[in-house]
Amino acid sequence: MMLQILLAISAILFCIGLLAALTRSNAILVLIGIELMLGAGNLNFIAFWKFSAHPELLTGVMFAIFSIALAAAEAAVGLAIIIQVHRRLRTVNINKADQLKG
Amino acid sequence: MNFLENLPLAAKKLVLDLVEAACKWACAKTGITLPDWGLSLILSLVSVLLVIVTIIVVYLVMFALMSVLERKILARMQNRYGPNRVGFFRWRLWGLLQPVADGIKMLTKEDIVPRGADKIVHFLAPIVMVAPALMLPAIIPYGRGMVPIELASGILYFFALGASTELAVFMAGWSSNNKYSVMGAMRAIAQMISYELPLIMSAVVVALVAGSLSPLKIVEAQGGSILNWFVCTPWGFVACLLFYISALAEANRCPFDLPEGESELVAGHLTEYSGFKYAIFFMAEYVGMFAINGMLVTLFLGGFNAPAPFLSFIPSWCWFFGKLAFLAFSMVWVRATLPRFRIDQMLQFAWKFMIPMSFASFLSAAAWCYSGNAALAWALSTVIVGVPYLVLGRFCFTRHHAVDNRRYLYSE
Amino acid sequence: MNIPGSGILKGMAVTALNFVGSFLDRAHAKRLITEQYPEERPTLPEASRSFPFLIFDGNPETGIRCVACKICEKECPPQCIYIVQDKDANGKAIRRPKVFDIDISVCMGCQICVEVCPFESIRMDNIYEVSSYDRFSALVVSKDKLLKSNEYYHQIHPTEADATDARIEAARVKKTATAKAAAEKAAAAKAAAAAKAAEEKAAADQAAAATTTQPEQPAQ
Amino acid sequence: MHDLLQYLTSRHWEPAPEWLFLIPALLMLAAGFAAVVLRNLIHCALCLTLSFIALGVLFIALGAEFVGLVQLLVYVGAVSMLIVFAILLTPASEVAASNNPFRSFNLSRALNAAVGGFIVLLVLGGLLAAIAFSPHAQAAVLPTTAATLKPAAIGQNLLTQTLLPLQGAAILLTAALVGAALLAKEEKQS
Repeated sequence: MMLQILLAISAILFCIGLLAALTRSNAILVLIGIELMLGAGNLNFIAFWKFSAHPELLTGVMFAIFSIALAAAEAAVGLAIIIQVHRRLRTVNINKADQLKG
Repeated sequence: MNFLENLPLAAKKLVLDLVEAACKWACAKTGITLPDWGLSLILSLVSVLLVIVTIIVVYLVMFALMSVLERKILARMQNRYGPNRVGFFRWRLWGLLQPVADGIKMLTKEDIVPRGADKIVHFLAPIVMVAPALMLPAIIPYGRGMVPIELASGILYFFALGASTELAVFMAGWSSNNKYSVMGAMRAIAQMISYELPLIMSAVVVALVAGSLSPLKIVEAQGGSILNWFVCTPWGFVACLLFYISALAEANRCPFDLPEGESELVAGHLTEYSGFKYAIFFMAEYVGMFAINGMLVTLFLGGFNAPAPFLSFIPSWCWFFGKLAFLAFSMVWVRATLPRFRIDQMLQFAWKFMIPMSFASFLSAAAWCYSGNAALAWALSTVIVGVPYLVLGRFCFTRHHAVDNRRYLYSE
Repeated sequence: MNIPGSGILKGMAVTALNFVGSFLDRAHAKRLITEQYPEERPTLPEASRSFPFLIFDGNPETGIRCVACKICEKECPPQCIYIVQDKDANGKAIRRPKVFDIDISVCMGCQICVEVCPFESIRMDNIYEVSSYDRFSALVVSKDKLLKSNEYYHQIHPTEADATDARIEAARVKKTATAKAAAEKAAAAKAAAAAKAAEEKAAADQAAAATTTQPEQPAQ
Repeated sequence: MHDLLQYLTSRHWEPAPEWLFLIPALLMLAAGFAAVVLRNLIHCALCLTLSFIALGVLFIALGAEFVGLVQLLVYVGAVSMLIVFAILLTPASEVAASNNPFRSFNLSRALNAAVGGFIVLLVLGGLLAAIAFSPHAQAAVLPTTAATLKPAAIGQNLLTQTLLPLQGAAILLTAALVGAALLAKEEKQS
C-alpha cells in the first residue's frame, strides 16, 4: 500500500508541475513547473528502489542522482536562456516571445 | 581521568535511569500498566531531547562567551581594555556578564517591521536562518562515544544544511524592501556560492583519503599522534587552509564581512532587523561559525584525538573543545589583522585562487594515496600543491591593473 | 624571493604581539591608554572650561563681586542668564544680585559673559559631572550654587586667576591713586577756591570801597 | 567507557512510525501547489524551495539519505538561488504583475486555464488509475528489508557500473556551465 501512496503523491506533484507548465505564461514559472515534474520523477525512482526486490543494486538511486545533476544543468541553461530572451525582447512572457529573429 | 572522560555519557545514563525509575514509580503509584513500547517511547524521546537540549545549551553558552571574549580579544589586539564593566553588584568579573546585559537589551528592544516589507517572509527569515544553524552541530563527533547522530554521509549533511543559509539571507534582504538590504543579500549569496566550492572540495579531499563521508570514521583515521592528523600532510595543510578561508567567508567573518559592511551597506541584509530578530541572526551566525570550526577540527585537526598518546589522560571532549576554542580565537585574530575585501577582489580570490588550489590539493592527495613510498609521497604531493601556489600567488594578485584616468563631469 | 601570503603572517605577528604585550607591560605608558573613568579621573588641562560660576572674596554674603549690572545677561547669546537686582529695606536698589540663575542646559560655554564682565566676577568652571534625571529645574543653577571662592578659581585656572587678581590689584591701586589724586586735587581746588574766594572777597571789598567812593567822583 | 556505550546503544529505541513520511509529502504537495498559483514570483520561488526541502526530507524518510542530502544541496543551495537571481534580473514590474490566470479574469486566459486544467486532470486521473490497477504496482507492495544506503556503495557503483553515464554527466555539466556563462554574458557593444 505504501508504494501506491508514494506513487499517487508523485503523480499529484507531477500534475502540479504540469499545471504550471501549461497555464502560466511566465517563462520562469514554466521552468519551476518543469523542476517540480523532475522532482516527481525522482520520487518515483526512490519509491521503486525502496520497494524493489534488489535494493542493493542501487538502480533507482543512481537514476535519481543523475537526474538531480541533469536537472541542475537544465535549470542553469534554462535560466540563462530566459535572461537572454529578456535582454532581447524585454519580456519573459512566453506568449510574447514569438519572433524567430532576435 | 576515566571518570571525566565518561562524565557526559554517565550523565546521560543517569538521567535515562532516573526517568525510567520515575515512570515505573508513577505507574505503580497510579496503578496504570504502561505497555513496553510506551516506556521505550518515553525513553527514546527523553534521550533525543537530552541530546538536543545539550547541544543547544552548549552552543548558546559558547555564543555568549564568544560575543564578549571576541570584543575583549579584539580590544587587546588594539591596545584597549574592551568591555570590563558588567558584573554582579560590586564584583566586576572582568565584564564576563556582558552577554546577559546585551541579551536583556536585545529582548526589550522594539521589534520594527518596515511598512513596505513583506511581513511573512520578513518574519520567517530569522527562523530559516537559525534552524539549519542549530542542526549543523548534530553530526560532529565531540568525544569518544559522543556523536549526536552517526550519519554515514555526515559531511554531505553538513554542507546540504549549510547551503540553506543562503536562502535565509536572500529572504531577509528581499523582504526588507530596502536597497541596501537587497544589495547586501546579493553580495552575501555571491560570496557563499563562490566559497562553497572550495569548502566542499577541500572536505572531499579528506573524504577521498579517509575513504568515508562519516565524520566519526574520519576522526578515527587520524588517531594516534599529531603526525596522523591530516593537517600535517602537504595536501592536508593546503586543504585545511582553504577550508579555513572558506569557513571565514561562509560565516561572514572579517575579512569577508562585506555583505554587512557597515561603511558601505549600513548592515546589509540585517539593516531592517531589530531587537530579537536581529539577535537571532547574530546567534545563527555565531553558531554556524562554531559548527564550521567544529567541522574543521573533525576533518583536519584530528577531532577529539589527543596530539600525543601520553596526553590522552585529558578527556577527548576537552581536546575537541580546546581545538575549537583555538580556532575561534584565530578567527578573532584574523579579524583584528586583515582589512575588508572589496567585492571584486573577493570573487576573484575565490575563482582564480581558491578553486584551482582546491583542485591542486585534490590531485596532491591522490598522489599521496597511490605513490606507495612515504618519501616519494611527501615529495610528490608537496610539489603538486606548492607549484600552483607559487604560480597563482605570483601572477593572480601582483598584476597591477592600469587605472583609467578619472573623468570629471563638471570640472573640466 | 617573496613568498605569497607572507605579508599576512607579518600582520598576524603584529597583532599577536599587541595581544600578549597588552597583558604583560601594563606599566608601559604607551599601551592601554584608556582611562577607567569613574575610578581614574583625567587631570583636565588648565584651559578646559564648561559652565560659568560667580566668584566671591572671603564671605559669600558680603564678598560677592557681582554688582547686578546685567551686562552678561544682555550679552549672553543663548540668553541663559537671569539676574534680579537686590533692594534694601527702603526699596532702594543696591549693587548686589538677589537672583542669579544660569540654565546650563542652554549655556553653550562661549565665555562671552566672562569677556564682558567689568567686575571680574563671572568665570568659567571645569566641572563635567552635571547630568541629572530632571531636564528642567535640576539644570538651572542658582546663585548659592554658582558662588565659588576665589581660592577655588585659583585651584582650577591658576594662571588666569593670577592674572585676574593682578588686574584687580592694579585697578585697586589705580583707583586709590586716582582717588588720592582726586582728593588732593579737590583739596587743592578747595584751597584754591577758598583763596580765590578770599581774593574775590577782598577785591569785592575794595570794589565796594571804591564804589562807595566812586559815585562821589562822578558827582563831582 | 565501553560498557556505557554498549548500554546506551544496545537499549531498544522505539523506531519512528512509518506514516511519518506523510508529513513531508503533504508539505511538499502544498508548497508545490502554492509555487504554481501564487501571484508574487519571489513567493513562488520560495515555495518551490520549501517543496524541494520537503522532497529531500521525504527521500531521507524513505531511507535514501544520500539522495535526500544531494537533493537539498543541489536544489536548495543552487537551483533555487539561480531561480531567485533570474527573477531579480527581470524587471520589477513583471515580478509584481505576473499574469496569473486565477486572479484577473480574461476570456483567453480563462480558456487557457480551463484547457490546461482539463489536460492536467486527465493526466492525473490516468496516472492514479494506473497506480491503483496496475498489476506491477500491486505485485511490488512487499516492503523489502530496511534498505540502507551506504555512500561507499554509491561511490563503487559510480566508478564501475555507471562510469560511462558519470563521464557523460561530467561533460554535460561542463558544457552547461560554459553554455550558461556564454548565454548570460553581457554582449559588448562595439
